[in-house]
Amino acid sequence: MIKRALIKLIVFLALVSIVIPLLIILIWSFASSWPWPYMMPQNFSLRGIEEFFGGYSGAVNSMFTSVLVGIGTAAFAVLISIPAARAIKLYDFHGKSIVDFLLLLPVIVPATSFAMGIQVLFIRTKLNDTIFGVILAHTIVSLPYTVRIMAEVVTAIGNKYEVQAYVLGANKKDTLLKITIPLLMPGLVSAFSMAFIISMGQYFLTFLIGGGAVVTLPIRMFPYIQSGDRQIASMYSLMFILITLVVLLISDKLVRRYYNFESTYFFS
Amino acid sequence: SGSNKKGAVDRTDFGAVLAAAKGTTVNFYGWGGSELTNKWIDNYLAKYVKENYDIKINRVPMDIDQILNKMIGEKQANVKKGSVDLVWINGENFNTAMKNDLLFGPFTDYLPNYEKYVDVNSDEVKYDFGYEINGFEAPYGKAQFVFINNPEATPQASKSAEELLEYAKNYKGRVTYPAPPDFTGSAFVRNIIYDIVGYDMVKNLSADKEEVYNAIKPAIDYLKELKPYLWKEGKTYPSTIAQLDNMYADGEVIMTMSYNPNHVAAMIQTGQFPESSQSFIFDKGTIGNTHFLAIPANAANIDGALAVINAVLTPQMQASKYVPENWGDLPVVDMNKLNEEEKELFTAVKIGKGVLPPEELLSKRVGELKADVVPIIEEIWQEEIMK
Amino acid sequence: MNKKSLVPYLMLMPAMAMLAVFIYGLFNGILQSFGLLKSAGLNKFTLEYYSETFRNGNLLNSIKVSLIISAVSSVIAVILGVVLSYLFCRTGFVNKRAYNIFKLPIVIPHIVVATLVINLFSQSGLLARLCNLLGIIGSQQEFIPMVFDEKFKGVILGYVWKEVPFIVLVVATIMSNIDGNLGEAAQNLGASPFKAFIYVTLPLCFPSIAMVFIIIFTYSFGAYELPMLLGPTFPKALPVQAYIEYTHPELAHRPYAMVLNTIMIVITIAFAIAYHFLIKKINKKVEVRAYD
Amino acid sequence: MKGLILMQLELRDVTVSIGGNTILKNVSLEVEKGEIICLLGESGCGKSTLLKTIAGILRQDSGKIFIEGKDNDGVPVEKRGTVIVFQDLRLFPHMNVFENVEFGMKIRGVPKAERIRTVQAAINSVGLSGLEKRKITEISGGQRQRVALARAIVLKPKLLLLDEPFSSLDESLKDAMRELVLNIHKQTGITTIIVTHDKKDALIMANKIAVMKRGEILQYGPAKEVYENPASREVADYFGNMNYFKGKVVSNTFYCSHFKIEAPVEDGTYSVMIRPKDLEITQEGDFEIEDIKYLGDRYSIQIKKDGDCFNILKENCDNFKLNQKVGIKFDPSKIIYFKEKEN
Amino acid sequence: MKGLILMQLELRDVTVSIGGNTILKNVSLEVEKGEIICLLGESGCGKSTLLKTIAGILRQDSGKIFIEGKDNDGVPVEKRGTVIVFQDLRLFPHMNVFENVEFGMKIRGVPKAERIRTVQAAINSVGLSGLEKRKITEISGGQRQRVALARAIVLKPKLLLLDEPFSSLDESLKDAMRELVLNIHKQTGITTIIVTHDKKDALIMANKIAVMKRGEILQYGPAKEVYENPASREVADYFGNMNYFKGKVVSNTFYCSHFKIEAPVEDGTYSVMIRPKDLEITQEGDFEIEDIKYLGDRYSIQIKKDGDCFNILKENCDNFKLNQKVGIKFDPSKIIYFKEKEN
Ligand SMILES: Nc1ncnc2c1ncn2[C@@H]1O[C@H](COP(=O)(O)OP(=O)(O)OP(=O)(O)O)[C@@H](O)[C@H]1O
Ligand SMILES: Nc1ncnc2c1ncn2[C@@H]1O[C@H](COP(=O)(O)OP(=O)(O)OP(=O)(O)O)[C@@H](O)[C@H]1O
Ligand SMILES: [Mg+2]
Ligand SMILES: [Mg+2]
Repeated sequence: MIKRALIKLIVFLALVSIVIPLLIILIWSFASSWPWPYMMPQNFSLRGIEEFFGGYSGAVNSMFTSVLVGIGTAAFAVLISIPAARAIKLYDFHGKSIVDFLLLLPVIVPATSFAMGIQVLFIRTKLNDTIFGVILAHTIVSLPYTVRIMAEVVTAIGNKYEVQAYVLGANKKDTLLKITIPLLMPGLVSAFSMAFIISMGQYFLTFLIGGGAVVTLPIRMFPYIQSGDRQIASMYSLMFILITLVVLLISDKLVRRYYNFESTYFFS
Repeated sequence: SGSNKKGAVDRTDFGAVLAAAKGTTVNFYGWGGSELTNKWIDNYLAKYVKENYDIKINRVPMDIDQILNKMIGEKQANVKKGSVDLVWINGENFNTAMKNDLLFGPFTDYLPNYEKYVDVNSDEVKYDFGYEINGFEAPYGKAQFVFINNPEATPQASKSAEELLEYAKNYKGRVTYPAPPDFTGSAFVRNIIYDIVGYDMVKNLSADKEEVYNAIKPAIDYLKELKPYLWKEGKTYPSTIAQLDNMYADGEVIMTMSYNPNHVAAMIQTGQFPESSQSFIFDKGTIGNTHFLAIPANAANIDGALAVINAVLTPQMQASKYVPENWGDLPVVDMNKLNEEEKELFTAVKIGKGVLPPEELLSKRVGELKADVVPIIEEIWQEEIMK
Repeated sequence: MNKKSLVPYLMLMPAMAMLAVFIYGLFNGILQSFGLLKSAGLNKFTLEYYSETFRNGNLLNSIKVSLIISAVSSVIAVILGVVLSYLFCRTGFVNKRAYNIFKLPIVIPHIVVATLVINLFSQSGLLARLCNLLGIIGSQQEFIPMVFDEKFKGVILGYVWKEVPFIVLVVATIMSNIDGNLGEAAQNLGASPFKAFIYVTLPLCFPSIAMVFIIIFTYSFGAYELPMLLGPTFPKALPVQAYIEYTHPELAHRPYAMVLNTIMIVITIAFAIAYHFLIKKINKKVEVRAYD
Repeated sequence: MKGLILMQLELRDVTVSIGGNTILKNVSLEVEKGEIICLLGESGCGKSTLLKTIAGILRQDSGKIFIEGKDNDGVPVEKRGTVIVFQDLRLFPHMNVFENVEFGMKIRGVPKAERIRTVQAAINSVGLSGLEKRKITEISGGQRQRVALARAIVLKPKLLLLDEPFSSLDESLKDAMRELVLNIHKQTGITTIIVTHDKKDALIMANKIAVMKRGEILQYGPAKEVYENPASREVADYFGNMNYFKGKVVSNTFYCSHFKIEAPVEDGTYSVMIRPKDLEITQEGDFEIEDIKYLGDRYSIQIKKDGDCFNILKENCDNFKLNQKVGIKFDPSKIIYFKEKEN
Repeated sequence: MKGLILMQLELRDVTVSIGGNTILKNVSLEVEKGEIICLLGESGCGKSTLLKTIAGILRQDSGKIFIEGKDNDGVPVEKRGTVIVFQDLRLFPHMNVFENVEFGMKIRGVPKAERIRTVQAAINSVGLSGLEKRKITEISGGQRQRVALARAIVLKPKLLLLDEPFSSLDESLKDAMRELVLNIHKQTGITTIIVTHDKKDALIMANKIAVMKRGEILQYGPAKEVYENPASREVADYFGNMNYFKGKVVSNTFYCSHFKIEAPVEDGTYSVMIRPKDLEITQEGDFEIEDIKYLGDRYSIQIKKDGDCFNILKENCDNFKLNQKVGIKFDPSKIIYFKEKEN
């Protein structure tokens, strides 16, 4: 009994240690001064709201840019990952283990190292300063995650349902649309969510590749965090978290309307 | 961005420039860490150029070293139409940009307002951290280093480095400064050097480490003496001025500093600093500088950029920039060149809470060092003080 | 399954194209570290930049600091993550709604994490205030410095906060499958729940745990945000140093940044290769899927 | 009697529910030391649940479980001395054959020398010597089954619980495994409960059979008794397709549309059950042969009259042909009366 | 003959290898229209591989496959007109019962009205009406089996291939499913190949049986013939434990240690096979009863002499007891001679 209580306590503490910092962000978003040694802010203001929604700062535009880039990245990464994951899990070929290893690289090697080397190539190919270029770069760093998630789902369902569809007379296209995609859906949503989260959070890569033409939320937020304007930085963080969650929830709900499945990686 | 055909515009005719600039967007890159500054650009400058020239400003918040980096990257890749049209710059960074042929110019002669409102012969307009400008930059605003504390909490306002040392001893562990190369921290160190060894002893130093070291040795000794009384016994320093500001706001330290004399007003207004915060400067004066606007050599919309700079130099813009609630940046226009009506714009501005009057500031204003000496001082600080 | 079929290669094409860009970036950076940077007027192969970087005593210090940060934070995060995963599975917490709260940190970018850490753990942070309120400390100075300190406590805390949920997300799912099934079998053979965990569940989760470990380890080794925003003035973590060198306005200075980058690339890839071989060995033992 | 024999296992009114559904309802069961018990019942009736409850993996809502006379309430899984061999085996994929079998002893801290001896003996006894070092993925289904069995028996449990141990095996492998379990039982005398849905398993191996349906034990008794004297139609049906004749008994005579016969039961409505092998056909009558199926060593014949179908098992049927008219005949002592509710 | 009857399916020397291993070796097989063929053989002998090759899921290395006389080389899976029902069913988890059954017709673009009619009829015929809207996870194993069957038959394939369709079912459900398949076959006449390892399935349902071992067909012929006249011990053994007496035939007399008997075969070393049900025991003799097992409707008796064990199946064994001395008796016409290699 004591043990159970102890376990409960630990779980509770874990939750608290997640929630408290987030709560502080929420409070700071509306606090104008919160000096030592007070446990609560002494003054509140709507400066954060004004900055974000006042219309002049471009924050709302940035939010849309971020979401656009995030969704683009996620869609792109997922599309690339499906065949890649299937190739790795359902086929036997020479160099499989090398491919497996290479696909892990973008998460292993610091994104900054890669970004610094890639910048000139992107400028030369005119991909720099374009949304597409940013999406491309984000896709590269998301791939290890999306491929791995898709690989897990592919392993779980194998290709037996597809063979079944062929047996029942379905051609490649029908099988892909009516069997493969629906069955991969939970994994697709998970991979999509993961890529979206990764894209949303990119600062350095966006900044190098997007220059100033693609001003995402982190690009707008970073100077405030650096300059230590806690209220505005917190408001940006808050909105960042909210918009990320909203997009994830909407995409999940949308997909669930058409395909029913039990659970995904990010939502349970 | 720009739709103008390069070379087709006769820039000596500002009307042609404006015509070419009409309907375009100017990508204005610069530091974006201050809500006030950003707001002024977004709400005043952008509005002004939209209404008067039909130009849109796209403000891109980015640190200057990153902007230069981007420009260098573009140059590396031989990009003809770059993404930066207008850049907020000064000092060492200007020097770097010039050395790498990154800037367009000379262009100040194209601007009607430059000749009309600016004292083109003053050192502060001809030189930027000791470098000749030669028309590659137009002044944007002026800044001056100030200290900030709260006289209600700690009455003493140090009038010199010596007094500052006493002050630190009295409030052990509650005074510090940002570690160079933070811009403000670096300026603090230079101020100490000026105060200890005198501006004249250092203003003509060349970029030779040995020479610099010998010249500033007494100041280094002073900083070493100060160190044990600082926050965390000087084992570590805030890495940015922002961090120091927040520590001051939270009461963790009792003194902060700024390269913007109006900073304190803004912080009081947003409620971050205590109401009774007050700026102060040394009797021997503090460093002042001018910040500038420049146009990259590969800018896609040079005409638009010229138009925006011209707008910045109008008394209306300079005055609205001077209003503490808007930004509080010191104007670069020459009061003597203004008519009464225009002068009235400035005199009507009420200086903010805790800000020193402009007369006091301007009377105790010392010039900047040569830009290439600054990194050497920072290096010496790293080696002597930090380790 | 024909080994010679072209089909898998075609399916991998898009991903490989992406990887090619990635690898191009790496090589480009590495070339620059050897002084091959045409636009800066450098086109002679030289080891100059390396020798100079190594001569400057700071490098080894930076590498050490970075390794310590990533090793300590990753080990703590993995231990905490695995323990929490276990507890979450045991209590059925993974299936509760509140579990979703635990996934939130995954969404939060590192730069925001930095502000969280300052808000909570700096000497004027909430924790210090709480200690003050409770009379544990009398002034801010008495609070153990956790942010901007030479031990990188704040940086480590930040990483742990962000990484533990990631580990839990990956491990708990796998663990609850194994624990419910084989764990039951082990208990039934006389193992206490703890022993069942140690002998059965843990070894079977090991590949996934190793996987997340290598991801977070290399990530925290190479990321500059947290050490830059929360680290001390000196010593500087390797990626921070690289970042500073990179943003040096002189183009001719670029190779120095690339030397540091190359060092980071070499170290992380070395870890990845070690991991790859280790995991291959383990995978041979644990073919959970093939068996199911 | 009850109090005198020490029961190895006793369940008293055990009720178990999972997720709000009551899966087992007031199950009582007594097992003597050394017995083999078979649990029969259709899929989903709660057989596995019962085993898991005995092993302590699930907890009963009410009722008591005694093992060797000791109340096992609150005793955790690992301390009960019961071992389940799960239907899906649950061999540890990260251990080889030897390590799997060794696992339980290692956990118990048995000294290495003794461990190796016992494990090797067990592996030999299930006929797997030579495969000790094989990974689980490298052995066949039947071999895995035997590893699971060996893993359990080395622990000399007080109770061995086997959950459908032969369900996924070939007929011949099944025979061999049955022999193996019986042999091991002969050697060790471990009290064993086997879940199965094959009546052959039950009849060959069990001392007693318990037939379950919807979470309840319908009948529990010696194997032959349960098979030959099923307490209800439900129990009888579990052992295969039976023939039922519905009719009435009036003063010791059973009347139905096909025959009448002396009946040693009280008056009422009855179904009379005759097993296919106990029903014989004669050359004359008004039943028609609907179908003859060759089963290899027997024939299954289906006859029909007035819409009623009956099955007959015969060793040979040289004298009968499809659509032939036949009569029926049976030994009255082989029939079973089930009383029906009057309508 | 061969040329005259149109074969529904003809395999000629089909060889298949997977991952370098030859799984099927020169398999030839002819199936007439409307026949039911059962493929028997131990686990891993290549039964599933054969079905997959016929369906085009695997490609043969050499040999030809003709369906309705047409060479199917290069014809993709979906155009062969063959449908497999896999052992693991592979019902689409994201579709309900109706949608699963409908899938193939929808793909073929059958008009909606006709589709609904056909699908509903199929669902009714497998006894699932009312469950159309259920998700696959919401129906029982036996019901799933029937959905899979319905899904296949609505397509009226030229060849229906069933891979161990009843292996995981209860005995009673198995009987019901067998009936169902036979009924459907009666209605549709679809040529059907069934993989199974239950001889009962084969004998009840098949027109012809093919017994496979290690990728080869050992014997192919009418069900009863294969069962009663196995071509080799291997085939015979597949149908259960047989009794073998090893001995010699010298001038039409078979001598072995237990008996001698007139033999209609040439001289040589032989194993004589007698089925357990054909071996009878008598009250006198020098065999000893080792074991008696009650199988419900029969008894299995094991007798022993000089270390040789034999099995006997008897309807009842009231007159025999354990350890009793007995003799044996059999009908010489029921025995089968297998020639052994001389040593
Ligand atoms: N975790 C669970 N949650 C809810 N219901 C369950 C759970 N596990 C089992 N059940 C239900 O309990 C009943 C009994 O399950 P159990 O596994 O004991 O059946 P069984 O007799 O072993 O059947 P089978 O022969 O198919 O193995 C079933 O109706 C099943 O649906
Ligand atoms: N993908 C594969 N790679 C290598 N070998 C395989 C593969 N699939 C099957 N085999 C081998 O081919 C042989 C025949 O397999 P198949 O599935 O046809 O057997 P089966 O007769 O259907 O057996 P079962 O009754 O167990 O289903 C087996 O020995 C098996 O190990
Ligand atoms: Mg069960
Ligand atoms: Mg098979």
